[in-house]
Amino acid sequence: LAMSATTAIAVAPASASATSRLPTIKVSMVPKLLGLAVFEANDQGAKQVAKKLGIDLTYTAPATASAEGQVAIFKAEIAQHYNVITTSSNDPTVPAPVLQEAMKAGIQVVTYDSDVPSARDFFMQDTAYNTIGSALIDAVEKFTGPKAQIAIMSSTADATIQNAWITAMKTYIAQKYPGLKIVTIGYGQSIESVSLSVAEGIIHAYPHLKAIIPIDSNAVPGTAAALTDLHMAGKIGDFGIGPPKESRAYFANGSLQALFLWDEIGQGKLDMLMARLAYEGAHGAPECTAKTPPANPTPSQWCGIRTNYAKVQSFSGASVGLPGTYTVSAAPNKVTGATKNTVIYSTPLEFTKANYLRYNF
Amino acid sequence: MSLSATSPLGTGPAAKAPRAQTAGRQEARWVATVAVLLVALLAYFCIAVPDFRDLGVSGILGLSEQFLFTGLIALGEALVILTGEIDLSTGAMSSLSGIVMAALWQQGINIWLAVVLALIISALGGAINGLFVTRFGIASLLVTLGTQFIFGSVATAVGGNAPPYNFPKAFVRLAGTGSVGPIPNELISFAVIAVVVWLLVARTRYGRGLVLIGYNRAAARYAGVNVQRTLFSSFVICGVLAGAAGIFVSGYYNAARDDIGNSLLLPAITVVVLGGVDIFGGKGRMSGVILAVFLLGFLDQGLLIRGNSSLTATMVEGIVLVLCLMLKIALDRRAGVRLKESLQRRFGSARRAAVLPDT
Amino acid sequence: MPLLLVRNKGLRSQGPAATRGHPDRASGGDVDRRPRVGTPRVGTRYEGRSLTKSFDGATVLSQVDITFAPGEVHSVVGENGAGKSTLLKIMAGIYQPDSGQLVLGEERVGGLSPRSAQQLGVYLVPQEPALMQSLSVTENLFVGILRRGRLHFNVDWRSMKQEASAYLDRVGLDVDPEVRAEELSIAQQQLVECARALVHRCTVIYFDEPTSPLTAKEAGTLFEVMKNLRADGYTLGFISHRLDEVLAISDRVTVLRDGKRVSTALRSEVEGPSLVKAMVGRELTGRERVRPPFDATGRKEMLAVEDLTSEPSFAGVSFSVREGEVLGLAGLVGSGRTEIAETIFGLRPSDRGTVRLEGRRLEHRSPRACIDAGLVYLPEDRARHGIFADVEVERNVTAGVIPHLARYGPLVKPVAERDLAKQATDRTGVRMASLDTLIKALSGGNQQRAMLSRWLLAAPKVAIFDEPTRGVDVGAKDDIYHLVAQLAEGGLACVFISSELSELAITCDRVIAMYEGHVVGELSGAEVTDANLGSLIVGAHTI
Amino acid sequence: MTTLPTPAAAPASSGGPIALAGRFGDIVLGLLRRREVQLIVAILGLFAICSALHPQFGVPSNIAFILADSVTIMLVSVGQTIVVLGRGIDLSVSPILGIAAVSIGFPATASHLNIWLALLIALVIGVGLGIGNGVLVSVIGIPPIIATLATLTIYGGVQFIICGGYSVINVPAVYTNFGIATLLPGIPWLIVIGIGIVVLAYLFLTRTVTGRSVYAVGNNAEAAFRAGIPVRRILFTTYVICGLLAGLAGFIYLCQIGSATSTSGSDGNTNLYSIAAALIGGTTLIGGRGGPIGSALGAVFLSEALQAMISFRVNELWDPAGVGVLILIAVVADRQGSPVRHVLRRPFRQPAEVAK
Ligand SMILES: Nc1ncnc2c1ncn2[C@@H]1O[C@H](COP(=O)(O)OP(=O)(O)OP(=O)(O)O)[C@@H](O)[C@H]1O
Ligand SMILES: Nc1ncnc2c1ncn2[C@@H]1O[C@H](COP(=O)(O)OP(=O)(O)OP(=O)(O)O)[C@@H](O)[C@H]1O
Ligand SMILES: [Mg+2]
Ligand SMILES: [Mg+2]
Repeated sequence: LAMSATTAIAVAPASASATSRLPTIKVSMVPKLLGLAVFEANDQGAKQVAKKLGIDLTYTAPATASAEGQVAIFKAEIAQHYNVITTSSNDPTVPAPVLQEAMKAGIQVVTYDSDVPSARDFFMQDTAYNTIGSALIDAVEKFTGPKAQIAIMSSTADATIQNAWITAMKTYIAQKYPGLKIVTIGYGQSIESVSLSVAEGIIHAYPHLKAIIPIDSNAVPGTAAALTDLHMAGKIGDFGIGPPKESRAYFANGSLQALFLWDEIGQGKLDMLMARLAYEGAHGAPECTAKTPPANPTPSQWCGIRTNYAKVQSFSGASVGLPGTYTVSAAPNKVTGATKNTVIYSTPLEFTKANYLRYNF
Repeated sequence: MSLSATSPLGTGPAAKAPRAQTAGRQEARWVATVAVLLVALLAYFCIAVPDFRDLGVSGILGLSEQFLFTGLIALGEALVILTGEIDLSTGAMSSLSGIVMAALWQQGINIWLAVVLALIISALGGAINGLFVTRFGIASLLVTLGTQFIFGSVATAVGGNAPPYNFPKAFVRLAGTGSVGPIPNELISFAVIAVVVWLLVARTRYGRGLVLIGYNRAAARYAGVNVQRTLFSSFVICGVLAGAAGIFVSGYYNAARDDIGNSLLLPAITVVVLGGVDIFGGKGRMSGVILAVFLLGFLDQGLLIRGNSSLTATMVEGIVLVLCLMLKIALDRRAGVRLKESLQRRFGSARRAAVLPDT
Repeated sequence: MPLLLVRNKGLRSQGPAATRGHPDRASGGDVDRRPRVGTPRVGTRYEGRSLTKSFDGATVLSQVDITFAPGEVHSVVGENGAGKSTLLKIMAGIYQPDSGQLVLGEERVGGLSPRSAQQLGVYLVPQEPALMQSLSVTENLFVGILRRGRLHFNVDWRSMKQEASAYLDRVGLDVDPEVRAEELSIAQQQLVECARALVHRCTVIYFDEPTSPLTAKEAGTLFEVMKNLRADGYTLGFISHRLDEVLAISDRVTVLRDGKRVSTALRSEVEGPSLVKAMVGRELTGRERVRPPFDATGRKEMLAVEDLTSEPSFAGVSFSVREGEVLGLAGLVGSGRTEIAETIFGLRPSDRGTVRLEGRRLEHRSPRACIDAGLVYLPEDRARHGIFADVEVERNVTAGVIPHLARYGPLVKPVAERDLAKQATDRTGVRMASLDTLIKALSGGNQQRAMLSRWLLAAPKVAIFDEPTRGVDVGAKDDIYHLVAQLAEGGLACVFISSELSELAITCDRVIAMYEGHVVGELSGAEVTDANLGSLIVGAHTI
Repeated sequence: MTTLPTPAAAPASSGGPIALAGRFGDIVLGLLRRREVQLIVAILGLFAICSALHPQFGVPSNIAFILADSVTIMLVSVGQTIVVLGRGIDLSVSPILGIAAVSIGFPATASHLNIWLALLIALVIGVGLGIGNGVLVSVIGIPPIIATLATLTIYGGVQFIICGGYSVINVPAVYTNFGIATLLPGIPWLIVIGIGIVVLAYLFLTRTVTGRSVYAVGNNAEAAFRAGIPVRRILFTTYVICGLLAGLAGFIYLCQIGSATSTSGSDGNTNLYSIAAALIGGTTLIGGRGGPIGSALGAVFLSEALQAMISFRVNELWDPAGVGVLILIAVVADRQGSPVRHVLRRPFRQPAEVAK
C-alpha cells in the first residue's frame, strides 16, 4: 500500500493495573439484526475484551434487518447517553441523520462491516474488495478451468458490499481469466428459503453452469442446499463468502468447496478497540490533541485517531490480542474499497473441507 | 292538525322507551380511556425511566419524529376502515412515493415539484385501489393485498441499485429533522393534517357520508349518499396520506428506500384499532386514532429508552393491543352489546351488502 | 344445559296416530342414527310462567304467563315493541329470561340454548329466513344435526337427501333438495325453515311474523302447512300484524301490551275490533277512508312516468301523480313495483322511458339528484335499506339531507342539525328516549316514523312510500295513514306501494295495478275497493 | 365460479340422446366453471408453454422442485382456507411455522432428537399456538384480523426468544434426507404428504359434521347459531387446525431448508402467500365458499409461476408483483364469473302463486 505510517501508536497490552484507571464507557454494538451467526461471533469477541478495555457493552439489534429499526435503537441510545455507538448498518444512508445527531450529542460512531459514510468517525471494513474478489475467482478457476460459465448469488440488487465484491470479481476476471463468463446474478433477498429457490432456478436455467458463487451468508447454505437437492454436489462448484459453521453439513457432503471470510471473533475485538480509541481520541489525554503525539503512550494516554488528527494513521492490535498494525486511510481507495477514515480489518481466511471444523462461527 | 295530536303513542312517556343507548357516549368513553392511558404511560416513563425524563419536553416531543409517519398512514387507513373497507397497500405506497420523489429529484427535478408529483402518483395508486373496489366490486382486502405486492415491486424497480439520498437542506428540515423551538416540524405538519382529517370526518358532509357507508352501505345509498364516489375518494385520500408519510420518512432519514414503508402498515392498523375504530366500519372517532398514534408511539420509544430491546417493544405492543381490545369489549358489553348482536356484527352478511352500480 | 333430554326411542312409536304424514314412516322407519336429537313427542304442552326480561334496564316483558297447547295455533299479538318476539325467543332458547320458568310437558327446562331447545323439540321460524345461502337445501335442513354415517364422524348424505325430499313434500315445497338456498324465493325459503323444524323433530314450532314478506297467496300455502301440523297434534305459536290472518288461523289469541299480558282468549271469544282495542288500548278509526275525495282540477302534475322499462322486471310503465294526490300501486310480490320505484329513484338502470318531475325531465338519475329535485323514496326493506341500526336517531333522520347540513363552508353545524332532527321527529311523533338513542332500540313502528321524518326533512314534492306499514303494528299503521293523508293535504304528491289491498282502499285516490311487470288496470275514487283490486292484481281483468 | 364441493352425486340420468348430449355439454361447462379445473388447466398450460420455451423446465428434477417448493405454502394455505371458510383469517401462521421449526431444530441439532418425536412436537406447538388464536377470536371475541395481527407480533417475539440470538444450523441428515427424498423421479415425498393432507382436509370439510359446520358458520354465523351449531367451538376448531397445519409446515420447512432462524416463516411472506394461494384457489374471504383442493392447486400454481419467472430471468424484484397480479386476476375472474354463473345456472323458479 502506498500509505505508510508516519507515526505508529503502539498501544501497549493493558495490564490489570492500567485498565483499572480507565474510566468505564458505555458502548453499544448494533449489528444488522439479531440471530445471525457472524454477528453473534462479533459479539462473542467483543465480550472477551470489553472488560479489559473498560467498556460496558450492550449488544442489541432489530428483529429484522431494517434500517428504521436501527434508527429507533440509535435514537433511544442517544437518550441513554451512550459514549460510543458501533454498528453494522442495514443501509448506507437511512441512519445518517440520527447518527449525525448522535455525533452532535458527543457520541462517537464507529461502523463496521457495513458503513454509513456520512455519519461516523471511523469505519472498519471487513476486508479489501480486491483481495476477496481475486481470492474467490482464483479458487473458482482452479475448479472449473479457464473456460466456464459461472453464476453469482447475491442478497439484493442494492446491497453495497455485495455489489462491490461483484465489481471486484468482474474486474479480476477481465484482467486474468477472460474465459470465465458470469451468466447471471441471482438475488436471494438475504433469506435462505428464497436463496434456495432462486439457486435451484438458476441451476435449471443454465445446464452448462460450472460454478456458483454465493456471496451472502444466507445465499451460502441456500445454494449448497439447492445443489444437494438436485444431486449436483461436486458437479457444480460452490465457492462463497460466509461463515463456515452454518455450512458444515455442506462441506461434509461435498456441495460446498470453499468459503472465504475473515475471523469474525477477532473483528468483534477490533471493533471494541476502535470504540475505545475513538472515545479516547475525542476525550482522552491531552497528548492526543498535541501536534506531535508521543511515540509510546502509556495505557493512560490512549490516543485516538480522530479525524482532525491527521498524523495518527496506524495503531497496534496487540492490546486485544490481534497481531499486526492497523492503518487508517486518509483518502478513498477504489481498489480496496476503503473510504476516508477506514481501517481494513483483515485478509480473508479460506475455509475448505480440510479446515472448516476448526472454526466455531 | 299535528300528527302527534291524533296519536297518543306519539307523545307517550319517554321513560317507557329503553334507556338511551348512545353510540356517541360509547365512543367518547373510549377516546377518554385512550387519553388516560396515554397520560398514565407518560407519567410512568417520566417517573421510572430517568433517561426518558432527562430528555425534557423538547426531547420527548422530538421522539414523536420516530412514529408520526405511522400516524399519517393511520389517519388515511382510519378513513378507509371507517367505511368498512381496508387498505393493505399503504406501506408499499409509502415506499413507492418516497422513492418516486427521490428518483425524480435525482433526475434534476426541483424537490418540491418532485414531492407534488410523488403525491400525485400516490393518489393514482389509491385511485387504482378505489377503482377495483368500486367498479369491479371486489373486496378491498383482496385488491390491496394484490396491489401491495405490485406497488412494492414497482418501488424496488424505480429505486434501482442505488436509491438516492442527501436531499436539499430545506426539504430535509421541513419534512424531516427541523423544528420550531421544541416542536419538531414533523409534529406541526402532522397536527395540521390530523386536524384537517378530523374535521373532514367529524364535521363535513363528506365525513357524514363516509361513516354512514360504514354502518350500512345499502341504506347510505338509499339515503342519497354517493357511495361509489365516497368510497373511491377515501382510497385516494388514504393513498395520498400514505404517500405523504413516505415523503416524511424519506425526509427524516434523508434517504429513500424501496422497502422503507413495509414496516409501517401493521403498526398503522394497530393504531387505528387501538383508537377505537371498528374494523367493520362505522364506529370510531378520529380523535381516538390521533391519541392512539401517540400512545403506541411513546410506548415503543419509551420501552427502547428504558433499555428494552426493540423485539420486546413489539411484543409488548401486541399484548397491549389485545389487552386494550379486551378492555373495550368489556366496556361495550357492559353497555349492552350482546352475544347475538356481536355475532351478527362480526359475521352477519346484511351490513356488508355489495356495492350496487350507480346509474 | 338442558334439564330434560328425552332420549327414549320407544316414545315415537307411541306417538298419536296423527303422525301419518311423518316422513319417517314413509321411508319405512329407518334406524335413527342421530345420536343427540331427542325423539319428537307430538302432543307436548309448553308453558312459560311469569317470564320477565329486560334489556339495558328497560323491562320488555314482565310477568308473562302463556301456555301453548298441542293441536292448537296460539297467536301472540300486540303493537310494535310489545315484546312478542322477545317472548317467543325466550321460549325458543334464543334469549334467557331474567326470571320465570319454562315447563315442557310436565318438566321444567332451563338454561336453554337454541340447540338444546331444538333437541327438546322447540323451534322458532324467524321472520327473515336465515338460511346458509351457498349451501344446498338438504344441508340447510340438516344443519346442526347432520346425520352421521357408520364411522360416526362422517356424514351420511344419502339418507339425508332421501329424507329431505320427504320433508319438503310435507310442507308442499317442490324443489330439488340439491339446489342452493340462494336460488329460492323468500316464500320458498320460509317453507324450508318450516321443513327444518320438522327435520329437527320439533313439535313445538313458533312463527315470528312469517307472513310479512309473503303475498296472501304464499301466506295461504303456509297456513295450509300450519293447519296440517295442527291436525297432527303439533304445538304452534304465531305472530302477525295482519289481524285477518290471526283471526283466520288461530285457536287462541294472547294480547301483549308494553310487555304485559293483557288477555288470552279462545278464537271464538274474540273479534277484530275488541282485539285491536286490547292491543292499542284505544279505538281506531277503522276501515274508513282517511281523507276526502280528491279533486284533480287545478292540480299540477308533479310526477310523470312514461314508458319506463327495465327488462325483465317491468316494461312500458306509464303513470302520473298530481299535487296532493295519493296514487296507489297494487300488485303481488314480484310484480315489479319495488323495481319501478327504485328505477325512478335512480337506484337501478332503466332500458328506456322518461321520468318527469314538475314537467322537467330527470336525466342521469341518482338518489342524490332525485332528493335534491324533490323526489324521495321510502324503501321497502327498512332493516337493510332504511335504517343505520347502530347510529343515533338524530343522524338517521338527517342522513337524507347531509348536503343541507353544511353551515360554515363545508362544515356541519351540530346545533342546526339537532334542530332539524327535532322538528322532523316531533312532526311524525317518534317515540324515543332522546335523539341520541340508537335507532335499533326503537320498535319497528317508531323506526318507520323516523324514516318518514328523514324524508320530510328533504321537503319533498313527490314521495314514494314502499310498503310503509310493513312490520308495523295496527296503531302505528293508523298513524301512518293519517300522516300520508296529512302530507297529501299539504300538497305532496304520493305514490303508495302496498300489498295490503285494504290499506290502498282507505288511503289512495287512485290505484294502478301491476301484474308481472305490466300495468294491468287503474281504479279511481269509489272504484278503489279491496274486491276490485283483488281481481286486478291476479291478472283476472286485464284492461 | 367457486363451486362448493357439494356432496351431491350426479343427478340420475334420464331423457333421450339429445338430453344426454346437452347434459354432457353441461358437465363440461360445469367442470370448466370449477376453479379447481381452471387451475389445473392453468398449471398444465403454463407448464406446456414454459417447457416448450425452455429446455430445462420440463425435466423431472425441476418438476420435483416446483412440487416440493409448494408444499409448505400448500399446507399453510389449507389451514388458512379452513379458517377463511369460517369467515376468519389467520395472520399469525408465519410465526407459528417459525416457532415450530426452531423449537424442534435446536434439539434436533444439539441432541439428535428423534425425527418422529420432532414431528409430534411441531404438531403440538402448532395446536398450542392455534389455541391461543382460537381463544382470542372465539372466546374473547376480538375480530380475527386484529387478534391474529396481535399474535403475529407476540408469536414473532416468542420465536426470537426461543432462538436467543442463535440460528438452527446443520440439521442432521435424517431430517434433510427426508426433505429431498423422492418417491419416483419428479415426485418428492413431500408432495405425497402434501396431497395426503389436502385429501384429509377435503374429507374433513365435506364429509364430517364439524367440517360441514365450518361452512355453515362461514355462510351465516347467526343462522348457524340458531340451528344449534356451537359457533364458537367451530371457530375455535378452525384456528386450532390452522395452527396444527402451520406446525406441520414448520417441520417440513426445517427438513427442506435444513436450517431455521428467528425470522423463518415471516421472512418468506408465508402469511401473504398462504392467503394468496387460497384466493387463487377460489376461496372467498367472506367465508363459506371454496375448499382446500383449490388452495393446494393455488400453491402449486404460485410455485410454478415463480419458478417460470426465474427460468425466464425475470428479476426477482418482480416476484411479489407477479403474485399480486395473480391475486387480482383470480378475484376479478371470480367477480366477472358471477354473471356467467347466473346465466348458466338452472332457470329461476317462479314462486308458485304467480302461476294462474
Ligand atoms: N337485543 C335487544 N337489545 C335491546 N333491546 C331490545 C332487544 N331486543 C328487543 N329489544 C327491545 O325490546 C322491546 C320489545 O321487542 P320485541 O322485538 O319483542 O317486540 P315485538 O313485539 O316483536 O315488536 P315488532 O312487532 O316490532 O316485531 C322493544 O322495545 C325492543 O327495542
Ligand atoms: N333473485 C331474482 N332473480 C331473478 N328474478 C327475480 C329475482 N327476484 C325477483 N325477481 C323478479 O323481479 C321482478 C320484481 O320482483 P319484486 O319482488 O322486487 O317485485 P315487487 O312488486 O316490488 O314486490 P314486493 O311486493 O316485494 O315489493 C319479478 O318479475 C321477479 O320474478
Ligand atoms: Mg318482532
Ligand atoms: Mg316490493
